[in-house]
Amino acid sequence: MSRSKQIIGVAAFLFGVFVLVPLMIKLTGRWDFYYTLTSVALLSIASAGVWLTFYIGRINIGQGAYALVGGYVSAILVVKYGVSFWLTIPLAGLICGCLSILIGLPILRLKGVYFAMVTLVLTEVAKLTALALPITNGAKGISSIPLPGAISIFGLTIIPDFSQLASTKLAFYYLAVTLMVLSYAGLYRLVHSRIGHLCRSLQQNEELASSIGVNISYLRVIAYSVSSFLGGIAGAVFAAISQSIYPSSFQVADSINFMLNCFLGGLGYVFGPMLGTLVLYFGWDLLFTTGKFQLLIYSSLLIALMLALPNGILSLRLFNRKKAEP
Amino acid sequence: MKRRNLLKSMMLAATASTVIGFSSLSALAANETLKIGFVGVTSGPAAAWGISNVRSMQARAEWINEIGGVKIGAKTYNVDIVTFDDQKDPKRAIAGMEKMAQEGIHYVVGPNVDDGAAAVRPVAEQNGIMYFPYAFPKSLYKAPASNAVLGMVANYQSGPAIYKYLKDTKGVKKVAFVAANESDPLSQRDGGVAAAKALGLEVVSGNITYQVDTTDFTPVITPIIRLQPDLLVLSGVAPANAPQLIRSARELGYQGLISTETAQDATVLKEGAGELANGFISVGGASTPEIASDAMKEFVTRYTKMFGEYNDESNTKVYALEYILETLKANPAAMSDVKAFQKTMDTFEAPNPYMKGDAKLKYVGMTSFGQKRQVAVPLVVNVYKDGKFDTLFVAAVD
Amino acid sequence: MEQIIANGLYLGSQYALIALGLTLIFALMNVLNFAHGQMYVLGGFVTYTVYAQLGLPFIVGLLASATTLAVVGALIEKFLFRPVIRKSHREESTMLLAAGIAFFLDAVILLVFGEKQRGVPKIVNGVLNWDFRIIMPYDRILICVLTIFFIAAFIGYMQYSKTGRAMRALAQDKVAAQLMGVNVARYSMIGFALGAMLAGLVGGLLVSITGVNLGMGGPTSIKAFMMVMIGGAGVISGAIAGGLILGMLESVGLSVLSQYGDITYLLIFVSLIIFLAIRPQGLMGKPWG
Amino acid sequence: MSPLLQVSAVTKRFGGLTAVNAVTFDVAEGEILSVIGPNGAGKSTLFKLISSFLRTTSGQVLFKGERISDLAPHKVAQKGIVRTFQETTIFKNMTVRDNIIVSHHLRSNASLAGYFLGTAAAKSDEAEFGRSADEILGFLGLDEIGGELASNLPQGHLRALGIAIGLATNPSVLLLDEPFAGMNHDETMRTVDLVRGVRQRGITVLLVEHDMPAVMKISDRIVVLNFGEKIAEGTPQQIQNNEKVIEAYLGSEDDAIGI
Repeated sequence: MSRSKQIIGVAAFLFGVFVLVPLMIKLTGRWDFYYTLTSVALLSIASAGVWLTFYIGRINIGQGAYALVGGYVSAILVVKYGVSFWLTIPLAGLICGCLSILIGLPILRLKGVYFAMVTLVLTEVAKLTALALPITNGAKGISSIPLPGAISIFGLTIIPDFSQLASTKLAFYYLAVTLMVLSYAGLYRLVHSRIGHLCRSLQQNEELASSIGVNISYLRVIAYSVSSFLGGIAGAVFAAISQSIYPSSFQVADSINFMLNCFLGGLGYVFGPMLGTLVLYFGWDLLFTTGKFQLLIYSSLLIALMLALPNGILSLRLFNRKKAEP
Repeated sequence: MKRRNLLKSMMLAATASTVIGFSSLSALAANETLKIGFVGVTSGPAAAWGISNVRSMQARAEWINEIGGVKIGAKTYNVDIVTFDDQKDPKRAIAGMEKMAQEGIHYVVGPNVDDGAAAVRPVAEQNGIMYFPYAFPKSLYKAPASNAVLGMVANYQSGPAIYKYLKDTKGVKKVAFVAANESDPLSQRDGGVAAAKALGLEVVSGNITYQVDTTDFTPVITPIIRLQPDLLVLSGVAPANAPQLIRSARELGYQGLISTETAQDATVLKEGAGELANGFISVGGASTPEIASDAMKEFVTRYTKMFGEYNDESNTKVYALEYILETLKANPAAMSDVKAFQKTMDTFEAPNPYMKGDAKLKYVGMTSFGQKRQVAVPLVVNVYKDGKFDTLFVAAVD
Repeated sequence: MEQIIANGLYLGSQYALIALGLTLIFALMNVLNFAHGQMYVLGGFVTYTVYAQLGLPFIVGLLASATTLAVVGALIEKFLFRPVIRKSHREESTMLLAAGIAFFLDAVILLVFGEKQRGVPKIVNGVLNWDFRIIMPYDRILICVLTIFFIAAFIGYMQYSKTGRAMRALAQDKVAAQLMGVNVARYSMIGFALGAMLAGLVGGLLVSITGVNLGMGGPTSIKAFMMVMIGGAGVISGAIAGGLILGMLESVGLSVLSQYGDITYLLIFVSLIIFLAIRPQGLMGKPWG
Repeated sequence: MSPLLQVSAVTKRFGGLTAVNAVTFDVAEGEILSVIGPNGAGKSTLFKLISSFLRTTSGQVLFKGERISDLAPHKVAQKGIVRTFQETTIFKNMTVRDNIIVSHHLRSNASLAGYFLGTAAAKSDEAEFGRSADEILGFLGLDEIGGELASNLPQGHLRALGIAIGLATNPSVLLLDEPFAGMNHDETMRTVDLVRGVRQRGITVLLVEHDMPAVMKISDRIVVLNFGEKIAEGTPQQIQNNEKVIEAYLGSEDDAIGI
């Protein structure tokens, strides 16, 4: 793919999410899509993290834990310590990243289903910890979190105070989409740099990788902490949107969904988790008119999709030409 | 950029499907349609909670439509229930509320749990939606929160009433609590412990918990039984767990009383615990044979006919819809203006069709929340006996 | 103390039987069957329908559960897992399929059997009370005995029948088994059916004690995963050991830690993570990957 | 001058079984040394002990006088002792060229962050690795198939790719794990030339092998193991005439010395 084509693609995508989508929503009057797309953007950030752990050959069903921690970190900092929400986004990510180093060092030695199961248990541990700790306010959760405030530099307001906005929908949409674009740009860069190459060497054969001098445990921990960082920031923004966080805000079902997003989009494609999230989340939303048959139809479609495209939606020829294996 | 195309086509599809859905419904009747929303859980482990809501709303709506609709102001409306399954996920609940706003709905029943109810608050307040959650956190109903109306009796209201009754009539002195290790039950347990202490009861155990997926409650119950409480409170117990807990306690030889502040299902108790459940005290479905009016009886008949099986909880859950419609009748301006609705709430009073005598529908909650943000449903305390509930006493909130 | 051990044994035996089915499927096909819990629930509802609704004997209910699930399992393997495994690049992809099947079964169970908790009449009445040292209802004892019998029968089948031996060979080394002339497709299907059947059987057994409801599926799967991990994935003895250990852990943990209330399970989970970090292949498993 | 690599009384026990028992020998810089022995003699275990893929029970391996046993495998590789695997161990879903490029890891100057940001050091690294990979492809005669997916290669090429991966790390000592296994005569001869070529690049070669004729042809010195113990050491001539060796090989059923 030529460089100019790539640039056009990226520009078109940015134009699409930043201009076209809001325009379409204005034209069609489907205001509810803002939240749906905001969710998709945030969930796809967390899924991108899971995808990265897939990329080093680990099945991660524990992203919900980090999203929950991220949400709590942001909520606690904002509510109890009066820290600006904007600062809590990177802080939530960083704290999750550091936490994941501590947790990752021992558990990343596990492979296959063992790693998957430990991470699954991790989600449960996060929930139970949130229920037990005083700082998280236990079962009562943290609610009535104030909306993000304004940011201004030299008196110039860059980001307005959210509580002054008539509707926060658009603001949160832009926030989520911006974070998504940044995350995926970072992920794309990572995967297409030599680091991605090294990650793939881990995915394919850890023994061989270590024989050529790759510090596999270091690289694994790095990848895992980047993954958890992404989970943390997604959680932080969700806490701000719902202005509340509970131990059950992210649960095992979320962790599993993050993983499914990656499978559905395609494990071999950087943008797989984004597409996977869009289809899975939007799919459920669109089916809401089918009432009590919603879950039946949803799961049947999921199975059918899996039968037709077991390697993810992006493995379709149509997409393949554009995004060959990175 | 395939993704954008996909997005576009999906949006188109979505718009199309809603348009189709809308037109097919409005084609049915000459009346205008009044849409009332439901956002709650109708699939997965907690499906029972939301399904009893949805079914009572649907049964009532069909009944209303059958007799020609509901007259609000100058117009007559058919009631259409729009449901959204949030899968007990607060993030989805927000999406559901957004959907309701999109459909132009201003009155929504649900969500069923604390985290969902808290999460939808910003959306509801921004979009002018009054919602009727079945969640107990007081912050939802106290100012500055304005748009939530508690759809039932909270445990911190029923608990003290039950404990006081048992203290006075059965001489209960020592109480033990057991709760599932989840937000809602734990909060309810904490409320219960506080209420029991306030009444001067001795709380012998207040921190034993279990996982909701427990299949054997014997180890959970054993340490509590050793403390020999007079009353064992199953805080916020799910209908699925109640019979097993009762069975374990009784089989271990526990002789004291067992109670809960949540509604239970007689059939479930009968199937799960049989005669061991006799004497189990729970908060009932806002109706008893003594107080049920003919309307309530007809509602039960229609519900049973429509869905094959009745759920006692639906006695309570039919009220939210009734309150919405009656308040709208009282002030037609509230159809699209929740501020008007809120104003009407302070003075609203209408006859309660589901109770014999001259009971009233009115909003309550001043004591608990400092503003009227709760529907007044009769607080019926039941005791289970051989497959059905007998009324222990009936009380009112506020 | 006796009570704690008796409880642990009762819990452990039922857990072990659940874990056996899961581990069998894993060993044969490297599939982590997310739908195992849903199969268990389906088994429970079938027994409920046959025994409580139709009024037939309990044992007929059990048989019905076992056959229904065996058929469901075989169909799922043949028409869903097999084509996906054949076509996908990474074998983990089956997780999405398994999760989809779990959702699907959830939806079907909700539509067919409803959302309510269901229970059946007690199969035996009365409670064994040994001097207040062990209190155990007779129906639990019966179920425990039945469970242990089924475990023994399963082990016997795997050890001594031709099919069982073929499946063990397949689990040990797929390529070698293939070379020895084991029909992989056929035995994968039998194995999946057998695993599903075990899930259905436990569901049927336990409906007489705990009842059944639609929500039990997911958590049961997760518990079964934990047992399998403790014992070692894909190893029959490991599944039994894992089940018994988790049963004991719950029984002992809940008794010893009861005064700490909310953190009992937190401790169980954290110690599980630490245990696996130290012993990645579980108690009896072979290192994976 | 002290030897490059010293294996000193290295012992490995698995439970009650002693797989390698107090084996001692030296490897001089620039030589080709082979470790041979009948099946189950402990060759593979010794190989893993030297590359530190297994921990020793006792004894140690020294590289330039420095202890390397029990270090993490990647640390041993960093010091310049790099092992190859038998044919199936490659990065299957990468192209042949990418396999080699990624194996230049030890030659990196830039940090991970540098690679992410695309610093000058990272760019020059990547350019350098590309050049070097092409050179290695040429050296092994793999130019034609640089773009092939590694999983599609035939066996013979896989073996060469394994060596290429080893070469990319720029090792002082290359440990080859049965490089001639399963090859016919022609292929073996080609590989013998290849290994000599590796030595000519200034790399010391230690190989573990079954195939006697090839070993006799290629080795400067040979170490013979039997039942985990060293039974002989010397030049190919000395080994060929060593009675213990002949006995050991005659005693085992499937291997015969010579042709």
